Amino acid sequence: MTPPAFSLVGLRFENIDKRYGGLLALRAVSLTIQPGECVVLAGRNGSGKTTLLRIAARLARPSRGTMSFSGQFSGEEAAAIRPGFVAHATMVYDELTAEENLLLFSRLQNVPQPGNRVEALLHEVGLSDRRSSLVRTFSRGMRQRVAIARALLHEPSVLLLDEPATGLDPQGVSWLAEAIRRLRDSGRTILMSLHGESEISSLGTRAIRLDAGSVAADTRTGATFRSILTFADA
Amino acid sequence: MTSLDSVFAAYIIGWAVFFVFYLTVAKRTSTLREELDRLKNSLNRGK
Amino acid sequence: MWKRAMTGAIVLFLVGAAAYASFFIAPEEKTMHVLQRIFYFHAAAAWAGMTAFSVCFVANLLYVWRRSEKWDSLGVSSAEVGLAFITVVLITGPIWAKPAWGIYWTWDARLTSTFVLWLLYISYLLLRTLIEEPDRRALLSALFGIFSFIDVPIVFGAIRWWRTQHPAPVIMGGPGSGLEPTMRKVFFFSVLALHALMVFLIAERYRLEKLRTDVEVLRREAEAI
Amino acid sequence: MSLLSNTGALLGKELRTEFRSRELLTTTIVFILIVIVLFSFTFDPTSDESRRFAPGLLWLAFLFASSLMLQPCFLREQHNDTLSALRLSVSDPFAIFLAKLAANTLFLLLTELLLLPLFAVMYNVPVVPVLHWLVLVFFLASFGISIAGTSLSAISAQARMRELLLPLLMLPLLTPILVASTEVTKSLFDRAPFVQWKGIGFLAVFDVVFLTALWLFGEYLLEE
Repeated sequence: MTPPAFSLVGLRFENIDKRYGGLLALRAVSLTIQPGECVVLAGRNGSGKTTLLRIAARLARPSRGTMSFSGQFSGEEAAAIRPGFVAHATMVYDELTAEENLLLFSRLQNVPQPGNRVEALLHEVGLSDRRSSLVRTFSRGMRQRVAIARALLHEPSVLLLDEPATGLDPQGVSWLAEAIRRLRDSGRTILMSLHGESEISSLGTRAIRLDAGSVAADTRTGATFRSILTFADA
Repeated sequence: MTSLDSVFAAYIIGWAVFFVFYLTVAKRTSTLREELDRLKNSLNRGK
Repeated sequence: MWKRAMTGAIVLFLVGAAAYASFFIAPEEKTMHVLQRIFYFHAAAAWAGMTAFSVCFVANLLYVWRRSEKWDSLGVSSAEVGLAFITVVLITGPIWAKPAWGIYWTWDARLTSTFVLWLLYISYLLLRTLIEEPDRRALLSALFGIFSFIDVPIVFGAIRWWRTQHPAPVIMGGPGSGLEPTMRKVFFFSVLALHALMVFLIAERYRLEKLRTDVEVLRREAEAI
Repeated sequence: MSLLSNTGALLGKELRTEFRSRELLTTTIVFILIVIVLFSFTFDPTSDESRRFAPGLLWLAFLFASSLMLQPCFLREQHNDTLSALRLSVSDPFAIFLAKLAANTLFLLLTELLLLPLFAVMYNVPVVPVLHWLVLVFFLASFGISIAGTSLSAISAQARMRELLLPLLMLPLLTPILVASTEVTKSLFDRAPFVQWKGIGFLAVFDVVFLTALWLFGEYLLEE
C-alpha cells in the first residue's frame, strides 16, 4: 500500500462539554494533538473516551466548546477532512457481503478506482476468500477486520479507533498492531482508546487518561505511560 | 337548552379550561419548587 | 412577584371587560340573536391559539438555528398554551353549533382542520415526553414542530377545497365578513384580551419550564456527587 | 454532483438489501391484503357503494401500511450504527434521505400496483381505462408519504415507543395527502371518469413543500 499525498492533520479540542441527558460525559476537555502523534486514550468505562472520539469524528456535537482540525490547509479543506473511524459497532451492513460493504463506502467517499482499492484492502485484512459472504455469517474477529478495512478505505489522515482490538484473536491483534505501526510511521495522526497494556498500546507516542469526563493524566505533562495504562485497569 | 344557556355554557367552560390549565401550571411549579429546595439542601449537606 | 400579580390582575380585567362587552355592548345579531355572542369568545380564542402556535414555530426555528435552551422552553410553553386555546375553540364550537345548526359536529373545513391542528400539537407534546436526552428532545421536537406548522395551511387548503363541495348541514356565512362596526370593535377587543391572556399564560408556563431545567441541572449535580 | 452519485450508491444498497430478503414488501402486501378483506365486512361492496367508499378505503389502507413499512427505515441503520458510517462518508446528508425516500417511494408504488388488480376485482371498480392516471396519483401520493414518513422515522427511531410513535407523528401530518388522493381517485372511479387536475397539483405542491423542508432541515434530524 503506497499512501498517496495527504495533509498532516492535528486535532484541537477546546473546552469541550458533552451532556447526555442527566449525564456529563465530558467536562471542560482541552487537548491539542499534533499531526503525526499516536495517542492512547485510557480510562474506565464511562470515562468519556468514546464520546471524545465521536466528537473528533464530528459525529457528535459538543454541548459546549469546539473541536477543530489543525494543520496547513484552508477552512474549506478542513471541512472535507474525514477521519477514519472504528467504533464499538462494526458500522457495516450485515445483509451485504464484505465486498459490497466496502464498495458502497468507497463509492460514497469518492475513492478513486474503488474496485482495486477494495481488492487490495480485502487482501490486507485477510478476507479475500470470504469477500462474497454476507457479513452476517462472519465471526466477531472477521467483522472487526471488515470494520477496520472500512475505516481505511479513503486513506484518512486521521484515524480514530475505539477499542480496535475488540473481538480479535491474538493473531489478529498482532496483525492490527502491525497495521497501526505502518499507519503511524507514514505520518498519520492516530487517536485510539485501549484497555490496558498490549502490543498495540506500546505503539503510542503519547498517552492520556480520562476520568469522569476530564483529562486526568497526560504523558505530555509528566505522567508515565505505565502509570496511565495500568491505572485505568485498577 | 336555550340559546342563552348555550352562550353561558360556552363562556364558562372556556374560562374553566384556561383556569384549569393555569392551575396545572401552578401545581407543577410548586412541586418543582419543593424538589428544587430538597435538592439544594441535599447538595449543601453533601458539600 | 408583585409584577406578576399586577399583570395577572390586568389580564383578568381585560378578559372580564371583553366578556362584558360581548354581552352588553355588542348589538344583537339578526339571525342568531344572543347565540352569536359566543363568536367573540370562540373566534378570538382561535386567533390567540394560532398566534401561540406561530410563536412556537418561530421558537422552533430559532432553536434549530441558535441551539439555546430558552427557545426550546418557549417552544413547549407556547405549544401547550396554544393547545389550551384550541381546546377551548373545539369545545365552544360544538356548544355553538348544536343550537345553531342542530348538530354538535360537522366535518366541515374549519372544524376538521382545527381538529387536525390540535392532533399535530398533541403529537408534538407527546414526542417530547418520549425523548430522554434534553438536547436531542429539544432538537427533534423543534423539527417536528416546524414540519407541523408547515402542514397547517396545507391541511386547511385540502379540507376546505374538497370538503366544502359537499353540502354542509347548515351553511353559514363566515363570521367576520361584513361585521357591523360595534361588533367589529367588540371582537377586536376580545382578540386583544385573549392575546393578553395567552402571553400571560405563556410567561407562566415558561417560568415553569425554566424551573424544570434548573431542577434537572441540580439533579445532575446531585448524581455526580 | 456528489449528491447524485452518493444517492445513487445508497439507493443501490437499499434496493439490494430489500430485494435480497423482500421482508418489507411481503409484510406490507400481506397487511394491505388483510385490511382490504376486513373492510369488505364493514359494508356491502356493491358497485355503487364501492365507487363511493373504495377510494377512501384504498388510501387509508395504503397510509396505514406505509406507516408500518417506513418503521424500520432508520431503525435498521442503528443496528450496527451504520448511520454513523453513512454520516462519516457522504458529503451531504441529504443524500441519505434522498436515497431512502426514493427506495420507499418505489416500494410503496410497487405494493400499490401489485394490489390494484386484486382490489379492482374484489371491489368491482374499473381501473384499466384510467390506469395511467392512477399511476400518476399513486406516484405523487407515495412520494409525499415517503418524504414525510422518512423524515419522521428518523425522529421516531431516536425516541422511546418508537413503533407506536411513527404513526402518531405521521398520520395527522399526512391528512392533506389522504384527502387529495382520495378525491382524485374518486373522480377516476366515477361512472364518467375525469381527471381532477387541482388534486394532482395539490399533491405536487405537498411534495415540493416537504421536500424543501427536508432539504433545509434534514441534516439536523441525524445529529447526535
